[in-house]
Amino acid sequence: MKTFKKVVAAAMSLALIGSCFAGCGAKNAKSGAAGEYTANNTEYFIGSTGPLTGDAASYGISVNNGAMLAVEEINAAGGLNGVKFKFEMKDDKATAQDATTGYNSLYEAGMQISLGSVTTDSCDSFATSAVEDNLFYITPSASAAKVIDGRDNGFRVCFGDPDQGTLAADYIVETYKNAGVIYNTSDSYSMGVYEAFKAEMGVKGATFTEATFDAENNKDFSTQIATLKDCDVIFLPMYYTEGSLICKAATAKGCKADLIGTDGFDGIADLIDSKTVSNKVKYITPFDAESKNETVSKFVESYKAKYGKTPDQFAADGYDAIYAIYNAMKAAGVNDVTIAPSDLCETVKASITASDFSLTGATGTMTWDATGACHKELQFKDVL
Amino acid sequence: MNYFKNIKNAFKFKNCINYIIVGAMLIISLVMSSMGELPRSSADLLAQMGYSILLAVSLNLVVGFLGELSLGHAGFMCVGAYIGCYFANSLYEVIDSKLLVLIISMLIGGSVAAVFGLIIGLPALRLKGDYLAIVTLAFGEIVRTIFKNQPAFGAALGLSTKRFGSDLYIVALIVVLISLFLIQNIIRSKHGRAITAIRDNEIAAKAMGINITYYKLFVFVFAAFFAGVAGVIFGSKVTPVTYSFFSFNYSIEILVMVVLGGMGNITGSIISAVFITYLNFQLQDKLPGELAALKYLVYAIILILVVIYNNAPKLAALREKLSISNAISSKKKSKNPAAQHDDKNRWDVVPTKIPMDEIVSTDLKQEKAYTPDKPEKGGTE
Amino acid sequence: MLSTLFDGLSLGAIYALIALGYTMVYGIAKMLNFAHGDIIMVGAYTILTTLTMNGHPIIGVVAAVLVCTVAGIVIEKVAYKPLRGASPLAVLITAIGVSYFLQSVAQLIFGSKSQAVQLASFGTVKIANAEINIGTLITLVVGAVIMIALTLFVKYTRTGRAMQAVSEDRGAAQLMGVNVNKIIMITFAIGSALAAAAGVFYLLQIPAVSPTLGSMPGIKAFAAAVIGGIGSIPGAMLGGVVLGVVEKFALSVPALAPYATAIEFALLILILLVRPIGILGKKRREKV
Amino acid sequence: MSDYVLETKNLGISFGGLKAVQDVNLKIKKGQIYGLIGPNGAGKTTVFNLLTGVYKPTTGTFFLNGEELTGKGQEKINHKGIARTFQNIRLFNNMSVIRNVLVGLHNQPEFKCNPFVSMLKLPKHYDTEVRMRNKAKEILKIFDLYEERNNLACNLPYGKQRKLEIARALATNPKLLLLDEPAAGMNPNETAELMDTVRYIRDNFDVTVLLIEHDIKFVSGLCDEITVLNFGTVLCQGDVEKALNDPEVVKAYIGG
Repeated sequence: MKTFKKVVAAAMSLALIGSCFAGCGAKNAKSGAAGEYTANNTEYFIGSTGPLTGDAASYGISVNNGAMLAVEEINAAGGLNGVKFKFEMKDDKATAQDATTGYNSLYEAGMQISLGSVTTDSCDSFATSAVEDNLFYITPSASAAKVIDGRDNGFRVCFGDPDQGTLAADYIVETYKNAGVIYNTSDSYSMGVYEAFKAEMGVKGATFTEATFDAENNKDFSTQIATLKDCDVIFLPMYYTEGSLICKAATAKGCKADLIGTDGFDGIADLIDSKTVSNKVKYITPFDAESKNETVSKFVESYKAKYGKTPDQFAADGYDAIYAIYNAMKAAGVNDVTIAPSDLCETVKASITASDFSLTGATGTMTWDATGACHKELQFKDVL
Repeated sequence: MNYFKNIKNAFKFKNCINYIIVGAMLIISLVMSSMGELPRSSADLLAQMGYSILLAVSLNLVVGFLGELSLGHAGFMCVGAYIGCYFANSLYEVIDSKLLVLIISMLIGGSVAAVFGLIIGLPALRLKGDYLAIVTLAFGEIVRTIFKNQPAFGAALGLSTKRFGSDLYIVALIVVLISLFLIQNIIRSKHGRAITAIRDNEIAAKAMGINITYYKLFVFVFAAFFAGVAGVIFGSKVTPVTYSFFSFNYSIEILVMVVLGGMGNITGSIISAVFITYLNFQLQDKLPGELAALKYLVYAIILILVVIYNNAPKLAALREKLSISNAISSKKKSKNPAAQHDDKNRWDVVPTKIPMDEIVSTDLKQEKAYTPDKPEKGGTE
Repeated sequence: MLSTLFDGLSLGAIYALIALGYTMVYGIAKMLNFAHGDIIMVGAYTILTTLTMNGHPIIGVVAAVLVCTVAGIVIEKVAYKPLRGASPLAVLITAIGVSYFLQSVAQLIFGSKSQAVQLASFGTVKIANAEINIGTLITLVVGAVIMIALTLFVKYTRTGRAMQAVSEDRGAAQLMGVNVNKIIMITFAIGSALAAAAGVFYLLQIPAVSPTLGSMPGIKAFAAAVIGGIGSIPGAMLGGVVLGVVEKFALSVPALAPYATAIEFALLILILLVRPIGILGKKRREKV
Repeated sequence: MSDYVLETKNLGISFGGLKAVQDVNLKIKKGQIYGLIGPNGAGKTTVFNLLTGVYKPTTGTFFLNGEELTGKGQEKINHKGIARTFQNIRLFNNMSVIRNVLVGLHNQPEFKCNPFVSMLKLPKHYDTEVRMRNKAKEILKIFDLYEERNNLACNLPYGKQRKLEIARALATNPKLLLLDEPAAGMNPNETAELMDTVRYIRDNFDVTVLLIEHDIKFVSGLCDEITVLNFGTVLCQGDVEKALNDPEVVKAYIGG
């Protein structure tokens, strides 16, 4: 009877293993070896991974919405020489592990070009695979330096962490006397901006006070505010969830400092208002939903119509990334729907870095250089 | 000559079912790969299954066989992944062979994790049950916190590692086979008996002269080693290695594998590790948005129902009625030990006091009859 | 310094309130209710729901206490009662299951995103050079009152004494006519109500709620209960305050701040190794 | 070499001021079956716990074959040659009968086998396992448990569980065997059988037996000498008949 049980167990497990292969095998039974996956494409396939669930889900969802909107607009206008685009984002929960899995699934499904991933760790992982396959990626929002460093096929739409840190340091040194910074030691984005901020403050010969937190374990910011209570400005390189708590803690502690956030800060307006926070709050962003600019207002209008809410910067980044790809492909005159990822990569790379290529999108006018970094204007936007 | 007889014994079907399962996975995938029909995602999934099996089986050693709950298994994996891959990064500069680097780094990662196992095993000598569980949980968190603040390991950015490539699954599954060989041999030896004796009744085991200290440390170190190896495999597949992956949630996911497969049942652990990894893969896109929480809801329900079903004193009769083995072997009932419940002479449950203090006197006694792997019968038994 | 101390005390009061629930359930039902922290989250979401329905914060607090009490009783009945008499390992695993259950249900209903909850806002007072938030002071005072009330309840009421009896020796208590099931149910009810109270104070300090809100404070509060000596009400208070103050002081030193959580857990391990029964725990002898 | 297998000198322990056992002086000769009796709560099991290292004595010392074992750990004391059974049976319930005995054999020098040898399944591993099993079967046959060897221990009838516990203790090859109420819960037939078994193992295993028992018939039929404990102190010691008729002992038992 023991033996019988084991036979049952063996049969079960073999069935399970079998199903695993069946599941994956069926999809590309026709296609055979890698590289030929794109052969059946009838649309240009843009892939991406991002957090659609979990703590960071709002970023992934925004990028997805923005990108979908752009693809719909392009397709409605007839696509590229009559060929439409398809965009798909796989959920990666902002983890490296799931980004790889998502990449593989997309690649097997015929992805030709991509938006990389939404968050830094995932995008690093996505990019590692993309380099192996020489697949072009332009990430809307993964801002850490290492995401595109040393990777020819990597580009981005957002600002890099160092740019923001430097800019903030310059601005703070000019405007304020006594600066402070709070950053999140458990987050690569926060750390990246902080490092650049610190370096620039050093260059300027300015001093500042600092405090840290660990968003995983710590949501009470009274101690950090107490450390910085004499500052007249506190720089907050972080996402808005923690940012909103710090703003509230500052008010509760009677701290009068101005609070300056980074481009992860939009969305904070939902969480704070003048009743709960008496400090002045502003953040750095290339995107202003209230802008009178024609491109921006058109984007904001159609986004509102489609999703019923005001787009945030991530949505705008996603939107622009799709247009960057579209315009670059258009400029290069791509005209083969079954073009292999590697060939497409070389073509797009050449056209996007061309000196005459620029894109005026929802986040301003952008140009790219060979490192993959994006050049555009930043602005400070007031929340409160 | 006994040796050859016993070797023959070891090849009996029921003694090598676990090798058959893993071996079949390996062979099928190799055949498919040689025909060019193995998609990259499947190869990736297989490697993932490989380290999941390692984790589940090694945690089963601690939970199922030693009877102590460890909630920090992901912590050992974290140590292995960070340390092993850190060394691998430097080794790649010296050694050309990717395989050799992987093997060396697995040994390094495993060994360092084993050292941590020794450190966490020390409290295990004084603590039991819930207290030990909390200490292991604390350990997992401490390890993560330390790694995420070390610039040498990339701090919050994570440690960038070099991927082994799509052949990783072959190495992973072979490592699983080797590990299963080592683990099962220990379980089926006198040492395994001593370990299960500690689980069943620590006081009696002590009185029988079993060196509790030695065996508890042994199990923690042994299990930590394999978790560390699993970490290196993970790090050779995923880059960057970030602290956030090795959270408490992941420890729980491993625990779900063990509980679902049956505590003290290695075959069960293998099957449920494969099943849950596959489920995770399939559910990645099937549950959009907040629906992803459904997965954890299912895990939670599995944990609750399986444990209640297997342990509730009131369900003992039901368990016996529904037991697969009973239903199948009704003919052999006379040989079934469970049938002896009817024995008139059986002393009814002695009303025992509930232990006063869980620290010093809890027996982590299982209500349900265990089905540990039977040792091979030594020839003439 | 003083400001850090007050912050620590106020955080410690929250830990202590959660730890009280842990310690009562552990002392009486002999189980580690891992889902205790998630009861806080249930309470916090109840308050959020009341506030979004334009209810008065006080109604929210009352509703939170009621919902948590009921949740505690239901959890006990459904998940833990069938396992009475089973191994602690099985009960602990079930409790982890319940914890996950609550978190994922909350996520399905409310989403994983953190949401702002503004219960009330207070000004600050100046005490010897330090700006102290009035909310902090309220937390400290009310926390202390609840703890004293609980101590009196356990010492001087009939139910409280029955609890002590069940904690000492469940079998003997049953023989003496104590309805053990009822006492354990009451314990869960009280423990959960305390968790709701802790949830209210948590929201006063950290005005945001998410499905995983309770897990880390829950684990830390258990650590507090263990440090103080599990089963002991003054121990839970002491442990909570010690842990809160340690956390805040660690955070105020830049070099230690990133390791604050690790330091707390290391303290737990250290105390368990040096004195496994906790600071105020009573020693008990092994039965053979 | 001392004359006595076990010798205790003023052995005592107090729990927080309460003297649970004090001034126990036992002298047990090789090959004796020695009884330890007394009313409930007299401290008999506590003496066993002292002798097996569960408690550390607060006063006094004890020697096994002249070697002092006071304060040693449980495992160590077992290695030195004292094995015991428990008043409330403590078998490895989820292990088969034979495996219970195999655990008892675990530490015998002739069955030494390094974990790494077992891990790699070297010939020595098989050799050890086979020899251990043969030895275990021998022991099981003596206790008439051979037929049940593959049943789970918890499924044995009560009498057999008692026997199995003795078998398991014997497997550790003790010089002194401590039996804590071995006949409790047995019917007269089983008790008689158990008396034969105890004598058999004394004669064939070169072991001295110290036992706690309430059944006076069992004690007087089996023991060579006894010690009567009351309230943790020795009431009377020596020849069985004489001790049982001692007025103090009668008073302690009947109450007064």
